[in-house]
Amino acid sequence: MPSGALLFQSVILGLLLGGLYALLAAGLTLYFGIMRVVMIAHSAFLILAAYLAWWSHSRLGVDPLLSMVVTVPLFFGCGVLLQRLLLARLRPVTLTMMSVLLTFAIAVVIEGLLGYVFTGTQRRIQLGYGSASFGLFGARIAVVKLIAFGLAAVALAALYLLMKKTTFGWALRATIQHRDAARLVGIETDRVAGYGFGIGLATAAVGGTALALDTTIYPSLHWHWIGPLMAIIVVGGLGSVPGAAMAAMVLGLMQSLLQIPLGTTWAQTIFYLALFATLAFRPQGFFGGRLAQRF
Amino acid sequence: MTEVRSLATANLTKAFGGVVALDGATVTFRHGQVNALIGPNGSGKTTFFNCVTGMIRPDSGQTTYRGQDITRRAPHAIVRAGIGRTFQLCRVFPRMSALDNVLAAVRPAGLVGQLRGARARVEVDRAWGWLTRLGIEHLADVEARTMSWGQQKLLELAGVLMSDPETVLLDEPAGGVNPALLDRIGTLVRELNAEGRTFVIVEHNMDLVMSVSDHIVVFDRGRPIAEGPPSLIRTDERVLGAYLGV
Amino acid sequence: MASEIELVDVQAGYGRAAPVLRGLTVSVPAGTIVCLVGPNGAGKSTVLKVASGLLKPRTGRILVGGVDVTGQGPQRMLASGVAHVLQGHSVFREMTVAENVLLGGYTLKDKALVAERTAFVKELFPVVAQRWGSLAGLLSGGQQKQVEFARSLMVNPKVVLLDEPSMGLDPKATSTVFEQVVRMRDAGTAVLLVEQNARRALENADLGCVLDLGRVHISGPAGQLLADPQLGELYLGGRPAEPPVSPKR
Amino acid sequence: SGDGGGSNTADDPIVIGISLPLTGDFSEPGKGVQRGYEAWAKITNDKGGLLGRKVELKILDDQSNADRVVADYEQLIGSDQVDLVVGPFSTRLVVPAARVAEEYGMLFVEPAGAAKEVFEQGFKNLFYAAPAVANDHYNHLADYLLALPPDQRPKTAAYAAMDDPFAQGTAYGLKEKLAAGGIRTVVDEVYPPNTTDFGSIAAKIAASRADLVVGGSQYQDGVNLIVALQQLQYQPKLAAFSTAPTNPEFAAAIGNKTEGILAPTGYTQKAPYPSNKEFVEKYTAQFGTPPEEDEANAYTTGQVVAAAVTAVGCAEQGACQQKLVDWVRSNTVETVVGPLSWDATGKPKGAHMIQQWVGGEIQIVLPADAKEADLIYPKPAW
Amino acid sequence: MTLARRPVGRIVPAVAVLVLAAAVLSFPSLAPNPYILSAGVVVLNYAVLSTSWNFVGGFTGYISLGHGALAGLGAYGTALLVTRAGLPSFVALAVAALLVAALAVPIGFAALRVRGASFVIVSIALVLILLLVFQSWASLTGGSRGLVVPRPFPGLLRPEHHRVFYFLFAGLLGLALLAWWLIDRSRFGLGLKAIREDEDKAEALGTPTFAYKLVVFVVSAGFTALAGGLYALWFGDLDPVFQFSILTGSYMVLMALLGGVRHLFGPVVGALVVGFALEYFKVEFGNTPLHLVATGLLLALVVLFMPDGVLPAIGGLLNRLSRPTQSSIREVTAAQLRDERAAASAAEGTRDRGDAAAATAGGRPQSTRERA
Ligand SMILES: Nc1ncnc2c1ncn2[C@@H]1O[C@H](COP(=O)(O)OP(=O)(O)OP(=O)(O)O)[C@@H](O)[C@H]1O
Ligand SMILES: Nc1ncnc2c1ncn2[C@@H]1O[C@H](COP(=O)(O)OP(=O)(O)OP(=O)(O)O)[C@@H](O)[C@H]1O
Ligand SMILES: CC(C)C[C@H](N)C(=O)O
Ligand SMILES: [Mg+2]
Ligand SMILES: [Mg+2]
Repeated sequence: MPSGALLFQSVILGLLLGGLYALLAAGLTLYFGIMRVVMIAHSAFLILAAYLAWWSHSRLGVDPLLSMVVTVPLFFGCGVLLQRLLLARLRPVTLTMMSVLLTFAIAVVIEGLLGYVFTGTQRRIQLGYGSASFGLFGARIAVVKLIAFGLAAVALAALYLLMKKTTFGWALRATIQHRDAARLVGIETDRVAGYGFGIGLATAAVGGTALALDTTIYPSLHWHWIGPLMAIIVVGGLGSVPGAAMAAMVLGLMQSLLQIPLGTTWAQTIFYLALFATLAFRPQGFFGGRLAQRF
Repeated sequence: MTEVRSLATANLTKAFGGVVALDGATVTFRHGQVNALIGPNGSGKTTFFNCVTGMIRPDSGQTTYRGQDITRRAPHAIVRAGIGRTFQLCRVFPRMSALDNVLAAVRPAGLVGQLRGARARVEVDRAWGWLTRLGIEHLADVEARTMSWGQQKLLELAGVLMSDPETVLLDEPAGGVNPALLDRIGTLVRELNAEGRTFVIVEHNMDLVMSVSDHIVVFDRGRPIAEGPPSLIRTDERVLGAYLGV
Repeated sequence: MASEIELVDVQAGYGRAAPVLRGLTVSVPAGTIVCLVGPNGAGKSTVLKVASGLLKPRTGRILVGGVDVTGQGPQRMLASGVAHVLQGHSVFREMTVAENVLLGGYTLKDKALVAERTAFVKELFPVVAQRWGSLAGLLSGGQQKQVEFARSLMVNPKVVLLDEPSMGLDPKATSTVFEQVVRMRDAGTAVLLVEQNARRALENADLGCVLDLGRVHISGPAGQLLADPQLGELYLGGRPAEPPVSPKR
Repeated sequence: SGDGGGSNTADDPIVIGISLPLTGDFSEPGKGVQRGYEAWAKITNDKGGLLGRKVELKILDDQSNADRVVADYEQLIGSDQVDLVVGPFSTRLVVPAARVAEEYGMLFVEPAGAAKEVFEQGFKNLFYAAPAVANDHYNHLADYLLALPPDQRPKTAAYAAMDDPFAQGTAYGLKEKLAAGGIRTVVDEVYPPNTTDFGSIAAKIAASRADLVVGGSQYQDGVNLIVALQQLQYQPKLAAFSTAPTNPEFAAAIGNKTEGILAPTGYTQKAPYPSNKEFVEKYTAQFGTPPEEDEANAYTTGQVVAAAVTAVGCAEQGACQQKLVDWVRSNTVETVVGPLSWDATGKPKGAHMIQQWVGGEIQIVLPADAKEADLIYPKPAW
Repeated sequence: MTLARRPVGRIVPAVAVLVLAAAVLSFPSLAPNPYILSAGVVVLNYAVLSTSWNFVGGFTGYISLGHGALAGLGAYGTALLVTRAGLPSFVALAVAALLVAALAVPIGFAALRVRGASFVIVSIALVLILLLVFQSWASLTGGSRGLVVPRPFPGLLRPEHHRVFYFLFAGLLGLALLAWWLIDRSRFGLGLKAIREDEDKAEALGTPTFAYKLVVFVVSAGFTALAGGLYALWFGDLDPVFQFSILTGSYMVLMALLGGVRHLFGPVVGALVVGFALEYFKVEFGNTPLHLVATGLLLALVVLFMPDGVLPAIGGLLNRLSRPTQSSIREVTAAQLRDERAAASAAEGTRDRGDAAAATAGGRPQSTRERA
């Protein structure tokens, strides 16, 4: 029987981990629920951002958090270009299908280039405060994990407000749902779709930086993230940012707690069990689910 | 005239959240007749079709077809029982040719039937016949997605007729169809009816409804408010108030 | 009378296929309703798409208020005062009725005007007010059409292109739509109307134009076209249904 | 060799085919192995080659992929007609690669198939060119701990091992011996190779307050686990991790909090064996840094093959290979890791040394006859 | 118009089949060394896998990135039946394929409930979850230590071994192609394609869509498992990381898509191209991860510029060269059409009506003159 202290520590670790999952899933939710694009390359961009953070820290001596000043706009730009130059060329009828393959290709290209430039070596940012922590009722909270959590929270809130409260959010959703009609009400659909994608990638930049603070990175790491993230957005309800956040927190927590009795490997299956349970009982997702149609 | 009950519902109810789309609808359509189902926008006509064909589950109530309860059957099973339908927002198979669209409506039976060639001579000829009768045979090799709205509408109709249903539910067959062609569709309905097919037509085009139907059911707020032959409906107070709006 | 919008000798088509419009000229003066009729697949919707910039013509010119705007996209066209209501269903299905209607005023900067227009369309189409907060994709077919028309009423364009606005509408709503079309005309808007409800449309229109094979077949005052028996049989319908082939059992 | 096998003249180089994980999961050690092989080829050629012929390496990348490694050796042997082959890195790749070599009847000396599974396949041509297999890496440490007076002896131990035959082999080799000696196992975790978040595993270990923590690690997982343990301020009496602490970048990677960490090693640059001095010198001259264990293992592999070729006097496909195999099986070879000989399964018969981080430097502490410093137990706080 | 194209439409595939079969069967004797032969085995394995994938992907349009898992199950199933149950190799292969097909029923039941993007996610999840299970359940599967599959023909030298398996794979490919072809031309196949186009509409036309999807999924799983199992017998070493990898499934998709999912030989062509390309990139960019970049670029190019695959792209090109652009517009005005129709019915008397009525009643019209 695990001790109370271990349980409490695991809860804390789970919540911190969940926060990171939430941020990473949020971008996916954006492309996926709102733009109908299955963005396999999201986690590859995540790793790319993490590499840039690592690189600026170890080669330029810049604090990884500062690297976001460059990576966030850079990724936004990449996203716009990606959408305008590549995804926009796909036929709307087969968008979902083909976007899987196209973004898969992008993921592989990124992985290959990362491997080429940075080699396959596992990397880890060596921060002065890397192993620093403080106590909370007997549990320890690592400073880096808390920073990552904070980044996630801020980015998520910003994303939510942007989608729900601004005309841009409306224009984006309108663009995806009926492109011609959106053009006819005066929306610059090309630009809007590009920006939408850019914002998604910008969340990857933030997420990647947060990720780099406390884990090892290597070029093929993105495969490791795809599964849990995909599961999270389905459980949360495709297209729902708050849903994804909730699902991420809950699953992160469960993973952390299940690790005590089951060990690392089996604990990961919780994501897939939750995925199948969702599909079986509530295909529209457990937390979001405003969508009218199944995809 | 025969008085055989064809399609009948009892107390069919369906609510979407707060919106009650069907409110205890009890309707009977007679076999061998052309029936019309009319009513204002949002009165539940399409929902009625959806419930009857199994596309959505009613909250309560019953559907019977020729005495059999079909309420909880899967849509394809209901088609097999003899009820075919078209959609209001017309639906065709976009990347299939018009001919294949029509051929896809053939319902094979048994394992051997399933594995038989899809382009058997008999069926191709039949499909061709339907395309011709609806005036779109020149589009036989054209992918459906490149057709105009009205052409798709006609193609959908051809598909349903190909599946050879005993009872045909048409949801706004006239929407977007050229009036000259509409006359031909009216004629077609009467011809098919003469062969013994039952029709239930949802339509806002009163000329078509009045000229083609034997029996009209008027819906308002999810339940019938009047029914009878065209002559009666044309003058019914409630219908005038709720629907025709004069 | 100067034309508000003019398509001159337009050729247009989709992809690599043969042209759909083959040298077509249409013009709509301000304060006039021009009604386009023709068989299915004649190219009526294509004319409107070319006029609103959704489809670029292969050759020919488009003039709005006398200015050549050939090749401009829909956003620019809207800015020049051309609005287009699509055929079929083009509501934003996963957005609320409110969001749909308000997006109709996407280009408006004036908050007060938006509010005023919103109130107007809510009154015109009760369903818009009743279902303000529900997802548009969940409305019935006719209700969606109404929302769509309401959306197009949020702006006050110089040219309106309407592609079968009455399709799927019940008689009441159809009347409302035709009333609005006439009101627009009376307010000086140029209306290019495509209708399969051809007789009713021609009754309300000033000019009529029969399209066949991607060309203008006949054009003239609406009343004159209505009176032509040959046109009636070929394009406008209205013959009584043929008697049933065999007697009914 | 341009003209395909068979008609070798004395001037033709001896081509040695190798597939290595230059990309993918094992790319880092894979490159170390590559450097080791290259150093061996250069040093050999500088001395006039083998049998008077130059040595030429043909290296393919297997992307750390088992399918690829098989295709590579297939290509090297079947299509490129190399004269000799030597092994790739890591047990996972060694096993399928060895099967190809076996079925083509080639001698297969390998630098990195340390797990016991390698020797359970019934291979007759395989030889592991290092002192000991994974399960025996900690033998000296186990002896030391069990020899401590009962009151000083650790009571509890926590194990965490990567799900990898080699990594688990090291940790479980020690676990078996300690458990038999009465040291209770309080945590026994296995994590998949791609694990990057060690928070929960560390939490479990920290909560158990085990006296002794043993990590069956390759490299980065060891670093991550140590940092996670440090974040939780867990202070064991003894901490041992396989391979990671011997890596030159290890100290920086964990923020220099290395005090007292133990690791087994099969190689040390200071080893007194005659060929080692030459190796360290020339290697350092060639690459700028002294060689590590992976490089040394590859070099050792080269030495074993060279000894066999020189003794038998041939190096080509065909009957020659069996003679080479027979020679290796029945002889002892002097290498940079000491004299090596093998049992019937190709298992080496030596043992590993134990190193410990003392005062910011890693030093050999066991066995007593090779030690550079004394083992510090309990270890200072990290 | 439909009729006129038929003879050509029949001769071309027939010739293609013959040429392909001849090329495939003569390859082993032409292969200069065992390595090339083994590469041939790999390509054939790819071809079987992607053809198997194409039962689901091509007909129903459900994109599964998880078919690698089914191949992995086939491989492990075969291996475990040989090592644990002591079955003869090829009996084990057949039993394993049947077991996987049976297992595909519940899997399909869960996965085929959702469409489009959700299905893609489920299929990815399938691979990942099986990877976890096969890694963790070491007592049965050997875990990450891997599993060694005993050779079915222990006495055989390696080149002979390759040759035997080459023909086994070729046979399996032939079987898969035959099955695909049968379904493609059948009514069942047309129903599946209808599902691909619009599932609800297909259901409304009376197609039991769920049963159709499930059946074809099971068939696909069976062939995939056969390919996986045969690979296990050929290759000999199983490691969960490689058996349950998203990349395997993705390559299947890439190959099928590259060749053209609507074509019988699309996946085979795709497998050839990908097989060569992978080999070429490996040689060209040998020791850098640039081969990944090249693979990615290849995939991206296909998706962007040949979304229907190589075969349709070539076909389209030939068509454009040989035929003028055709129009879907009726080339006669409404008035001409009326006159034509009137003339036709006058000439044929009452037969026109008779025809139509017969057609409606499901009877056989006497003439097909309309199609001249
Ligand atoms: N899936 C759904 N979710 C929520 N509400 C729905 C749904 N489907 C229909 N409704 C509502 O049910 C009511 C009836 O809709 P229905 O489509 O049956 O009307 P209809 O009679 O076919 O109208 P129309 O003539 O406009 O086609 C409408 O108010 C509609 O908004
Ligand atoms: N997206 C498209 N791609 C290719 N061809 C098209 C496309 N849309 C329409 N067409 C073709 O162009 C021709 C004219 O179509 P259009 O939609 O303009 O007809 P329409 O007159 O509006 O007909 P309807 O009354 O049926 O709406 C048709 O023959 C149609 O097949
Ligand atoms: C000692 C090491 C070179 C062994 C290697 N890490 C293996 O996997 O077997
Ligand atoms: Mg309706
Ligand atoms: Mg149109």
